Amino acid sequence: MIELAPHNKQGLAVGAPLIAGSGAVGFGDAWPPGVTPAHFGAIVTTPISRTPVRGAPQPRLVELPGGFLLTTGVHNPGYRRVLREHAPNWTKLGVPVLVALAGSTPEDWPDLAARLEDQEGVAGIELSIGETADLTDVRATLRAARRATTLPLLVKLPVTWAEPLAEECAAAEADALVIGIPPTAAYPAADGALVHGAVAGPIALPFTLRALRAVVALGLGLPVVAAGGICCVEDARLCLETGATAIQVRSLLWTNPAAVARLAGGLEC
Amino acid sequence: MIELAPHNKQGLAVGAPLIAGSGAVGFGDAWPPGVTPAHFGAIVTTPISRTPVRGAPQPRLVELPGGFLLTTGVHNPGYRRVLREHAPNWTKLGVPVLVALAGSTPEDWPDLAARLEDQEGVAGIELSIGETADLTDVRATLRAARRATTLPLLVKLPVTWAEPLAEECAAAEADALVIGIPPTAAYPAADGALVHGAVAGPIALPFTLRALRAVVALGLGLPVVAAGGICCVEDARLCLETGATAIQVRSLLWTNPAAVARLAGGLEC
Amino acid sequence: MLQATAELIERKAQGASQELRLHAPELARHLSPGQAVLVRAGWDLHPYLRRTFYPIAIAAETWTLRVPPSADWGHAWLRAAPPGTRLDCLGPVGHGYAAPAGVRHLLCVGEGELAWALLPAVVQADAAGLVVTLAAEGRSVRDLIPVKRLPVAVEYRVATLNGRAGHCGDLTPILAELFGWADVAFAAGSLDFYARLATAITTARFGLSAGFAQVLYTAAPLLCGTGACGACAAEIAGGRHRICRRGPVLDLADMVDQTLRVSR
Amino acid sequence: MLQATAELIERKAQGASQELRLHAPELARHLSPGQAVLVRAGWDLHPYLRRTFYPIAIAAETWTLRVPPSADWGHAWLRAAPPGTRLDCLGPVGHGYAAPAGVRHLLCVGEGELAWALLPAVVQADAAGLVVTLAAEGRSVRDLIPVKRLPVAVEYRVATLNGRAGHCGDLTPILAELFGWADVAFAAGSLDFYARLATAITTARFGLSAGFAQVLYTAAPLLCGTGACGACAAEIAGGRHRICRRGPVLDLADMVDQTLRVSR
Ligand SMILES: Cc1cc2nc3c(=O)[nH]c(=O)nc-3n(C[C@H](O)[C@H](O)[C@H](O)COP(=O)(O)OP(=O)(O)OC[C@H]3O[C@@H](n4cnc5c(N)ncnc54)[C@H](O)[C@@H]3O)c2cc1C
Ligand SMILES: Cc1cc2nc3c(=O)[nH]c(=O)nc-3n(C[C@H](O)[C@H](O)[C@H](O)COP(=O)(O)OP(=O)(O)OC[C@H]3O[C@@H](n4cnc5c(N)ncnc54)[C@H](O)[C@@H]3O)c2cc1C
Ligand SMILES: Cc1cc2nc3c(=O)[nH]c(=O)nc-3n(C[C@H](O)[C@H](O)[C@H](O)COP(=O)(O)O)c2cc1C
Ligand SMILES: Cc1cc2nc3c(=O)[nH]c(=O)nc-3n(C[C@H](O)[C@H](O)[C@H](O)COP(=O)(O)O)c2cc1C
Ligand code: FES
Ligand code: FES
Repeated sequence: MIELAPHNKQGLAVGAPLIAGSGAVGFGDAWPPGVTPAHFGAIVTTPISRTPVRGAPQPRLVELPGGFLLTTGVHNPGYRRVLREHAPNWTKLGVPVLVALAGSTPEDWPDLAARLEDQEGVAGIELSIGETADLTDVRATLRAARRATTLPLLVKLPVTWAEPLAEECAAAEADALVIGIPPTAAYPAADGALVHGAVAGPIALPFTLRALRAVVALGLGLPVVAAGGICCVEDARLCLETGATAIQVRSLLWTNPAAVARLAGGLEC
Repeated sequence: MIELAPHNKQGLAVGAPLIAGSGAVGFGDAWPPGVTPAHFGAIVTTPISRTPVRGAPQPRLVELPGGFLLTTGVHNPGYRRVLREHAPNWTKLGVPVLVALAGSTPEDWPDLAARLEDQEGVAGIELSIGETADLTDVRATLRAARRATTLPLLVKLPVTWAEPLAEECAAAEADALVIGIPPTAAYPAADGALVHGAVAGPIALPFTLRALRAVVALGLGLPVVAAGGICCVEDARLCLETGATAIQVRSLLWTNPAAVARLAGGLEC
Repeated sequence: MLQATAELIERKAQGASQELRLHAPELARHLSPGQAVLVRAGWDLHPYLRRTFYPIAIAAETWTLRVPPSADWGHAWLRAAPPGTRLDCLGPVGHGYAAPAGVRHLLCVGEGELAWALLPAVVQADAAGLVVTLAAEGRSVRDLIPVKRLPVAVEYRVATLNGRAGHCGDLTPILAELFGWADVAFAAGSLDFYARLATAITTARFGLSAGFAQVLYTAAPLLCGTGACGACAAEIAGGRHRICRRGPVLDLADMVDQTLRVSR
Repeated sequence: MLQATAELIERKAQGASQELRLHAPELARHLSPGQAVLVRAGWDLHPYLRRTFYPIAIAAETWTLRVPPSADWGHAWLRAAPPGTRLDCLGPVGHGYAAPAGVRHLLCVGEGELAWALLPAVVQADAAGLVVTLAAEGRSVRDLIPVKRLPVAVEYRVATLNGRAGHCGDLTPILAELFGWADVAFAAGSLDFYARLATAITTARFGLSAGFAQVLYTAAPLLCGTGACGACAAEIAGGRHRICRRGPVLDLADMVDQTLRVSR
């Protein structure tokens, strides 16, 4: 077992270093062919908000050299419906489920964290900080979220300024870091409209690696989970050798489900 | 003619919107086959520092999906030798030459800018701000550089936080902005050593576009030059339509010189 | 949904397009007319995203995709792939089309290149004994499915902008007649095309009721095909819904208000 | 340097490698032994960087490159390219090798795959009437240039780790003899190999003087080939210099202190 929340009373022990990143399997209800909960040490849900969010209009997706941009605008049915419709299933998956909270409404984190506190089937919470967030705001929000829950708290950081944020997370007693959210870009879709969002796919890995190495070098004593652009066993090994405790994959489940089983198998020892 | 420094007494009129970005043709001494000064409205030198810099050891280059990372560590022979050996050639090129100053030693900018003030063959100066620079430092450095020279001053900004920096540049009376320096990444070379640097090649364009649009939207009244990942006429047009006054190309000169002539031809009207 | 390897067993130029017949028994068995297949084009991870195809023929052990003459890198790779190439496929995505039981007259209506996606439904309905009319419009004859590709019993009505074949212009003048005759309809085209259909149906049938016209929704890109990624969300039936779950075959009545903004 | 299109006119498997003969008259005319050619592999901008090759044969209108059996995507594309493929080439890069005038005995020394890059120099020196010895080491016979690829007058000395051909082990035991005999030497191999050569030369000739041994420097990547990008900078001759400008053929005497850290 790998402990992802060593300083948390409750802890977050996972049976494998491979984690299905935020939204990779939706709310645990969208499994690609051949991919099962048994491939993962944990899964992270699509980010939820307090109220339902319609999300972004089309175009939402555009391909880039080496990857793509996708923006959903935190499209989600709101926490009430998610908990009603999906949480009953989480206890049956046989793998810890972490609930991601939408980065666009950090003011709702304490309230949502408190509501998840006693929800059966919730093993932890993943927060994510925007590339353009204000450091002072982040400090306050993280502390409020921490006070609101005893659940393991993972914080996903934008790779472009992960280092100062990582120190804030440690100070705020977050349990683990996820590195991270790739840099934001914009590219025209077929109709000419610009799609905005973080880059994804193989293109993301070099950004992940830079930030991962920098954050690991800070020696904060928190487990660091690598995310972004991991597509094969070699990519995963590189992250683990650079100091990651676990890794998240996401778009790989969408573009090549068969590669997920190979990756999971390749990380078993 | 396109005016790149409309608020500068001296001005910086260029005959074409295509600029050879920093180091694309070295110090105006490294021309790829078929590429000539006539293809460009201006050229920017490799960044120079006050004293010679040996630069980074190998590995310096690694390929990425859609591009590459290259780090030279501001390898340059120092301004004295550059001016002695190369400046006499600049007046003969028939195209304005902008001298780039190394971003790693901003404390030397005022001194270097003053020395370039009366140098024949120097049409302007390009400064560049690091991804990790401190905003307060940048403010002071830019003002000092501005006081030190009446030459047109272009400032190249990291795309990851171009907006606040652009406002600082306007306040410091810079003449034009270059958007920008792509996000920093790290990736292992063949020998396993990580190469650190800004991404380059087609992969850079979506980052350029996002920042370009955001900076143009600020309406600062300064010309904005697009740089990073421009590989063909369509890319260039996209940048011009997004509000760029001119564009810089760099790695295209290295990877496909023939495409430069096509690009220059395609932008003539 | 399956992830299956399909072997390219035959390639045929059809105008500037290429038709690729693929051997993939299990996938072919699961495919219904109108469902999508996501095909990896290229080697390894280049390009990273799959290309979406709506099969133009479905047989017992094979299915056929049509690669348009686009500049897309993935399409270029597929047009150049030699027989024997093994293609990694993900599909079928979403719900397909089947004419409801008891129906007698099926009208299929297609616009340009997308009309090809109607072929499996045409063939299947004809084989099931329905009376089928296919109506298609294109800029010129080259845009239309050749008549020899249709089952003999199928009536074929066409319109071309230059008038070289069928009506001169688009199908609008004959839509009222066609929709008056049909028990149900299945269409493939652009959103503008669907808006015209909706208006024509409302006129011909004094309203557009649910269940009458099904359409293939191709305007949103498919990425995961499972509902996880959110790439395919579009305005239908009073919300922003995932096409890979509710579509790609949708009831036209669910689209008029939000998607097409026409009244019915 | 030129940017030229080269047409692939012949491909030959040679072990697990592929040899591609390219028709490119102007480029072939400008090429000297040891110079590099940067070849675009793939379509459009994928992959973005060129692959570097040191020709293994140079003729009047053609030159030949050897693609190793690597997993590299660009190499894979080149190994699969059919005859008729037009390759975009940039070259020649840097300075090549020519034996100085008046020299009689040329020793060429190669390690593994890189020994192939010596072939044009061997052929050229033989044609010019020099007495040429080629010495090569490899793990096994498969790593060595087959003797039939050499001009008949060339003496061939080999060493293999398994002893199946020539000396068992590496060339070290016979290097003193070879370097004693040679007037000049040209080598291709790893930096470790060059360090061994430098030591052997110092022993055999009581020192390593400038002008005696030239080596092909392949340890730094080439990107622009013109001196602009700085990708190729390496420690030689008391500084960090651009290999595309000073090399890729360098004087071994310029490398011993900084690059190889051996004394002479
Ligand atoms: C490619 C892509 C990746 C995405 N990844 C994620 C993700 O990992 N998790 C997720 O929840 N959503 C994610 N989203 C959704 C995304 O977060 C929202 O669309 C986004 O937050 C909208 O805001 P923004 O991008 O303008 O700025 P953001 O930088 O995200 O922030 C929005 C606002 O919230 C403030 N803010 C952000 N974080 C904090 C904080 N910690 N404390 C105080 N204030 C804060 C910011 O200052 C800003 O005013 C992603 C979207 C895309 C397109
Ligand atoms: C891919 C790549 C792209 C590069 N692009 C450029 C370029 O466009 N221009 C260039 O000159 N060099 C460039 N370089 C060289 C690069 O700037 C130096 O290697 C780099 O500055 C070294 O420092 P750094 O990356 O650690 O941090 P940087 O962020 O560059 O800064 C180094 C130090 O200077 C401080 N600093 C930076 N800018 C300012 C400022 N305006 N005011 C006050 N303090 C400042 C920072 O806070 C930091 O302490 C590039 C290098 C690579 C690898
Ligand atoms: C469309 C899109 C939406 C994303 N949404 C989320 C999200 O909701 N929560 C989250 O933690 N990360 C989100 N990310 C970031 C991913 O988890 C991951 O960092 C990024 O996609 C690269 O990883 P991948 O290549 O495995 O997909 C999103 C990325 C994309 C492209
Ligand atoms: C190795 C390397 C060094 C760079 N050095 C400089 C530099 O010295 N000055 C500068 O203005 N930009 C520098 N950049 C940034 C480029 O000008 C440009 O933003 C980036 O390479 C992407 O553009 P391209 O695809 O046209 O090369 C550098 C980029 C790379 C990859
Ligand atoms: S394609 Fe991913 S949600 Fe529909
Ligand atoms: S290859 Fe660019 S400087 Fe040598």
